Amino acid sequence: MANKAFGVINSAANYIRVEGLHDYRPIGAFSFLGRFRVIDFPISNMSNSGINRIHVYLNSRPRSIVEHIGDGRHYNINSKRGNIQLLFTQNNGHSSIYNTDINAYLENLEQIERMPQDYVIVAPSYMIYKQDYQKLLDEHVASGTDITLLYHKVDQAKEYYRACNVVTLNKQKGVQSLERNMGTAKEKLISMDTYVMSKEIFVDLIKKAKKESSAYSLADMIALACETLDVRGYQHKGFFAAITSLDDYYRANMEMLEYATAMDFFTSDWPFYTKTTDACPTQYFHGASVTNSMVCNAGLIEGTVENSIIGRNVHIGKGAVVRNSIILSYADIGDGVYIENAVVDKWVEVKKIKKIVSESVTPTYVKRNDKL
Amino acid sequence: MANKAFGVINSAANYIRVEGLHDYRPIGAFSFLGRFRVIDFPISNMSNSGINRIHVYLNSRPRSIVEHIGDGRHYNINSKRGNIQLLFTQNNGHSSIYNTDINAYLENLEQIERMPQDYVIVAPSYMIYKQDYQKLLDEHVASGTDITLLYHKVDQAKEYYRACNVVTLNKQKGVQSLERNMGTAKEKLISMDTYVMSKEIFVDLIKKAKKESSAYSLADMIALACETLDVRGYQHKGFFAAITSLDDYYRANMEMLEYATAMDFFTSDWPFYTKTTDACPTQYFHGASVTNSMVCNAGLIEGTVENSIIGRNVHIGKGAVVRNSIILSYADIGDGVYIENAVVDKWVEVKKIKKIVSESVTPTYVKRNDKL
Amino acid sequence: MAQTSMLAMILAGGRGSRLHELTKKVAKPAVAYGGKYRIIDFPLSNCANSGIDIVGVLTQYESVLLNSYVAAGGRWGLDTKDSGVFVLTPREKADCGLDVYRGTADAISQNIDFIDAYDPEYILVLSGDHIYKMNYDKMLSFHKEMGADATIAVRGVPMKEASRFGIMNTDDNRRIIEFEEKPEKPKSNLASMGIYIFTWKTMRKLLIEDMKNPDSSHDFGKDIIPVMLNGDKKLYAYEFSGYWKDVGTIDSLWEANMDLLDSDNELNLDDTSWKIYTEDTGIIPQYIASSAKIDGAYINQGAHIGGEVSRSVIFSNVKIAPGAKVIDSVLMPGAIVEEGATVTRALVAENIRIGKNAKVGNKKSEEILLVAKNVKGED
Amino acid sequence: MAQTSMLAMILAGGRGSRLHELTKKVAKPAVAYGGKYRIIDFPLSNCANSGIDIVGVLTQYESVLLNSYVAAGGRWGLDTKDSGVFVLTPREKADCGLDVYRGTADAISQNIDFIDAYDPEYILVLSGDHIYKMNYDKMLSFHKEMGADATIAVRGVPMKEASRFGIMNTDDNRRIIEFEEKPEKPKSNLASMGIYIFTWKTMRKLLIEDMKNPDSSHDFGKDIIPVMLNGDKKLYAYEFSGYWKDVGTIDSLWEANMDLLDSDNELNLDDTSWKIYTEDTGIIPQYIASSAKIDGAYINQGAHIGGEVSRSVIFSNVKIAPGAKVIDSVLMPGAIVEEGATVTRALVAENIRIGKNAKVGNKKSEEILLVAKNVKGED
Repeated sequence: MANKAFGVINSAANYIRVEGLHDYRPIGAFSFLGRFRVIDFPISNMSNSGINRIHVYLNSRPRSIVEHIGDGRHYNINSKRGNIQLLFTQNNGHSSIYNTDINAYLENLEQIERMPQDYVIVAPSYMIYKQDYQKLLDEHVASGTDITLLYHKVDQAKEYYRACNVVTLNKQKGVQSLERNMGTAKEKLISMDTYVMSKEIFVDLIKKAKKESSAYSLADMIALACETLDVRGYQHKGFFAAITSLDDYYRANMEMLEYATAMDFFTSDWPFYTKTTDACPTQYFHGASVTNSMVCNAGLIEGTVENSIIGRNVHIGKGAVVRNSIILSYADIGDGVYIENAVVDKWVEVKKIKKIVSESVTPTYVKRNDKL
Repeated sequence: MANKAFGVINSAANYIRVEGLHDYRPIGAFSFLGRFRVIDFPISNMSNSGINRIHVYLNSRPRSIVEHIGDGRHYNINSKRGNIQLLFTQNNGHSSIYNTDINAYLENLEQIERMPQDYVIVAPSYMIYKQDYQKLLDEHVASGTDITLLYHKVDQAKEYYRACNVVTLNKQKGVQSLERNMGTAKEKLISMDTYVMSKEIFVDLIKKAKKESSAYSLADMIALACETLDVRGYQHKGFFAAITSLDDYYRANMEMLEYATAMDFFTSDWPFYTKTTDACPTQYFHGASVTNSMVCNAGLIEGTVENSIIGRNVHIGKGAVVRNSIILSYADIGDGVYIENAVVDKWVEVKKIKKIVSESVTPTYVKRNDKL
Repeated sequence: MAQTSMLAMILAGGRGSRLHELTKKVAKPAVAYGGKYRIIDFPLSNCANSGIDIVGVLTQYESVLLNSYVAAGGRWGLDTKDSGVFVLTPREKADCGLDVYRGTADAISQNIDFIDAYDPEYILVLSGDHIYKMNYDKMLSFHKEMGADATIAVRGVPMKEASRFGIMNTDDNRRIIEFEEKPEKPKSNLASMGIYIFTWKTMRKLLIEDMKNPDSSHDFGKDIIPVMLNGDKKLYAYEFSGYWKDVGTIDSLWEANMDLLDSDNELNLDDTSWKIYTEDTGIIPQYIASSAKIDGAYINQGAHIGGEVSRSVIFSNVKIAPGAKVIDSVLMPGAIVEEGATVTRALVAENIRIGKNAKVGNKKSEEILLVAKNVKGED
Repeated sequence: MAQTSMLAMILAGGRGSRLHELTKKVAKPAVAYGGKYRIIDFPLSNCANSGIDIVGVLTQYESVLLNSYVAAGGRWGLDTKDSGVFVLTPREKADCGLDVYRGTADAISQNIDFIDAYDPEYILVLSGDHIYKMNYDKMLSFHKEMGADATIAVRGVPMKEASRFGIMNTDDNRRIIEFEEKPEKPKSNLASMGIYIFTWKTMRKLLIEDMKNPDSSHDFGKDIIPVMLNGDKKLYAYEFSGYWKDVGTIDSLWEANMDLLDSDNELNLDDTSWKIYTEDTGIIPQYIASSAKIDGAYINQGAHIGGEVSRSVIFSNVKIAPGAKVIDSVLMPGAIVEEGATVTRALVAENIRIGKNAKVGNKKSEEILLVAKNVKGED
């Protein structure tokens, strides 16, 4: 391993907003499959790639992520040799135009400049995918390019990925443009907001951004840099989800109910680490019926569950039916309740309302702590 | 141990401001004796008292404290059975009038209400003292009082403790008033901003404060409560420092150069825990002269050090003289430099300016990262 | 500073030969239980939850897995500044050679140097192979209150079964006046649970004397307790009434698993105020396929259910293929049941594969079948 | 996922009898060094810094302190999800009794089951009692590049001293063609450092064969390496040139400590890119009193200096009273030198007290004095 990089994990841009869930935590802290948090994926990718110095940028409501990451031992990062450093910004009004990644980097420039590694891998905390960053870095160095950008080819760019950027490439995989997805076509190359570059270029872009505009993001700077630097695309294949809307969130979870997709993504040679909770196994009572679902531990299942994701410590009462839904931890779905096409947040208790159904494509969202 | 409490460690009030040092970190993160951070003392007091569920409230610039506390294993808190929970506030403009402890509690009321313990011990992150909170709690319960408040009798209330509150007590140790120290007399009873009460009263005061004034602190609410509740004082004895000004900070460090004071405070039956850094021992070269000082590890001492505190990884050059000063980690004091009565912050390099002396009682402060 | 001044020593040296092949490669305390746990998680979690910081685990038999399992004390939060789980095996010493632990008391005696290093006031001696939840801190309070030299935890057993146990006869103040091992005519129904608190100063002396005694078998029950009773030591019985199970046989291990299927089972593993901690991996949740049918089960994360499951306990990484049936059984981690196979009244060991269409176990058999070797399939 | 597929085994079983009383209650690798460290911190920190996640520490002799010291793998950051330090002592097995490790190779052979559990491609075998900083990852790259079966770390020694060492004779490509133990007429000056990387698949076979060989002493140097050379295995020498010291005697241990007083000492313990991790307590900084006089010293936190110190290494909790003198000496943790006492050219063991006005050691003595018992004072 001749080429060494440190990692930077970034928050979602200020214009990205996921209805409901986002009111209570940043996207990185969203539950995935009831067990993981979205930020587990970029951190695990880095850990598995041998990157053991990682900066995680936090803006609004950092508590859940701070607790979840702790000292990073569960991500298999040697706490003496490496570390996961949590970096905060003062400027933490989520939707403020000044709440950009660049401003976060500027506030912590001393930390960045002190890193001994020559390269940096920047990855977002709001996307889920699997990628060997060491391979990406080796490729980056071998090609002699200035910036390598990870992209994914999608065919649903009209309905999904609406808050993402799209790239256009020339024949040599050179990036010609990087701009917001306007949903103009189904097929697009979605930027995965993941970049490899030298620390020098990274620091340079940050400092230049300050002069250009106080509201510029790193993506904006890279878009500009396409004119002067050698910026190339690197295609990612396999499962990819950008959690930039409730629809995208729902779809990402539901896609994993396809067993082949799940088995392809979760393999023993590339573990995804998470903070565990010592929850006991789940109890299925006589009369329960569960099909095509993922169920987390410490559940008490008395009713029917179909095509759903059930989080930790969830109770599904007698005669209750949960269909095509995501039920997050500690929710209590009372006897006889019918839920379809919904995302039910943590600590929700549904007892009195007997039916929660969304008729549209977008699922209904039930607020954290609500008693219905 | 029949009575169980959870701990709350709070940030300094918005009107407390320590010149210089405070620009870079909250008081809880200030270095004490070059080795500890101020927040180590309240956390260790809690850990030693058997309190293993601790809420630490952070407002501005939380990075250093978050890194320092990590998952709390070094504070001897069982991470499965207990935990140190870091709680943030959105409202983090340091000197905003809304930046009160009460508003921090309100933002995290869900976490507070979910604690299973019946009692709470509230302690400040900006004071240094030793106290067995279990004893305080037992006394509190035995006396049947509503709120117990820790106080310390001082005889320098004119020069020091200026941002603290003072209490007046009746013969039964009942608190009659709690108000800002106006420096009107030498002898005062200083409130140590440390309270024991039931969780119920705590939550009640928080909720009432919201109605009273958006800018009220817990101390304000307790001052009000003196009229309706049974609020009693409990006298603390031994070393006590309130780090509420650069003078207080300097004095607290210097007092520890009195060997008897240090030995009385640091005893093996009441360890103060801190995050350690695996720094190697300190090297004293031929020609060095060190007297009446505390020196941290990984130092390179070639010059003269008198009545001073020398932090980790500090270099004192040949012929340099450091007198009555506090030199924080990674500072480099060049050959022949003379420093007297100064607080030199981290990563400072003094090479070109040959003399730094403060003539007044208040020490000179040299800014972090400065090259002089 | 430790919350209690009590150090715990877990006796985990048993060969557990009545568990047959299950303990061939694994010490008994490392045997899997309850969909997720290993037996030793129970005493270790009890220690952690009781505020005990230092735990010695005494082992000598085939202990690689047990050793590396308990050495990671972080599983029970016992890896703070001043806490730890230490595996203590027989050691070669300056003045004597390497020798196995000759008895429960000898195991402690050989580690007096370890205990002394922590200078505890009390030591708690536990067995590594019982399933129960117990607050040892409460037992210690009782011990202190009584001013006891030794406190022995006991539980009431049906009088007619009492002759199968070590029985403690006490006076009205719970002071033990007599100890009878499997008495023909029991005078009380208070059976020893093999859980002791000793005042260390007293016990240290007794152990040193016992080591010198050539007639001793160096066992707490057989040698030390009788010596204490014959002397004027104060021994007290501490009564425990919660769920408790010795899982020394295949049948009792299976039963203890089945107990978890009761909706109001006494062990109450989902009580968050007294969690049992264990190795918890970042595996995916349990995946229940469209073809699955579950009628009463206790299933851990990472299991994949394609077939039918009735009244069974399923560990992580178990795969039950579509068309397979699992009835009244316990499937340990990594067990695989292929298409068309049926498993009935069986305990399937770790990583065992039941081949296509194989039939294993019998609904009517009295004993539970232990499946510790792969079973070939039939086409 | 591990960064390397290499597992390390540290041989820490040595009685270290040449260190006399220092190793009476402590295994040699746990002996204190350098003001702050224990010897085994060096191989363990090297492992952590080289990205090795799993380390077995093989020990059989008086290991309570060593055992509980290394079991807390967090000291070296080796307590993450997939890393750990495991103490491996001789074990009783289903098919054989309890036996000591009979040689360096036997120690590994008896733990094949442990190694297999991690399925590594390579194993690194280290000695627990050398002071050095080495990147084993680079050695592994060399091993892979050469396609070696075994790589042995060597260092150049003065040719005239070569006959005191195990010497590797190599061809131009660094392939080892001959190994001579203490040759009368050495052909090269490349001495083995007792640090080996083996391709595990190959070594596993050789160890199993060696176990069956009744004539073998089960030692890597004496048995395994010769067998490999006689076969057609590829052995390579990897040259190391940094600071390296075997601290097997009182004199060499003292010398290794004194080396740290050089301003440009090669070991460079303050290099933050390759830290040596150790137990680091929250003790107060070193306290230098008004009466102190320090002329060349290496002092750890928690020491209290009231007297004079010249050219000495001072560990934590050492107290040197006003009026006491410490010259050319090493004071291990907790050593106390009372008023008026003088310590010269001595190595004072842990927690030893040198009484008032006592004179210990001699400026002119050739050998370093080991002080392992309290020295009475004189009034």
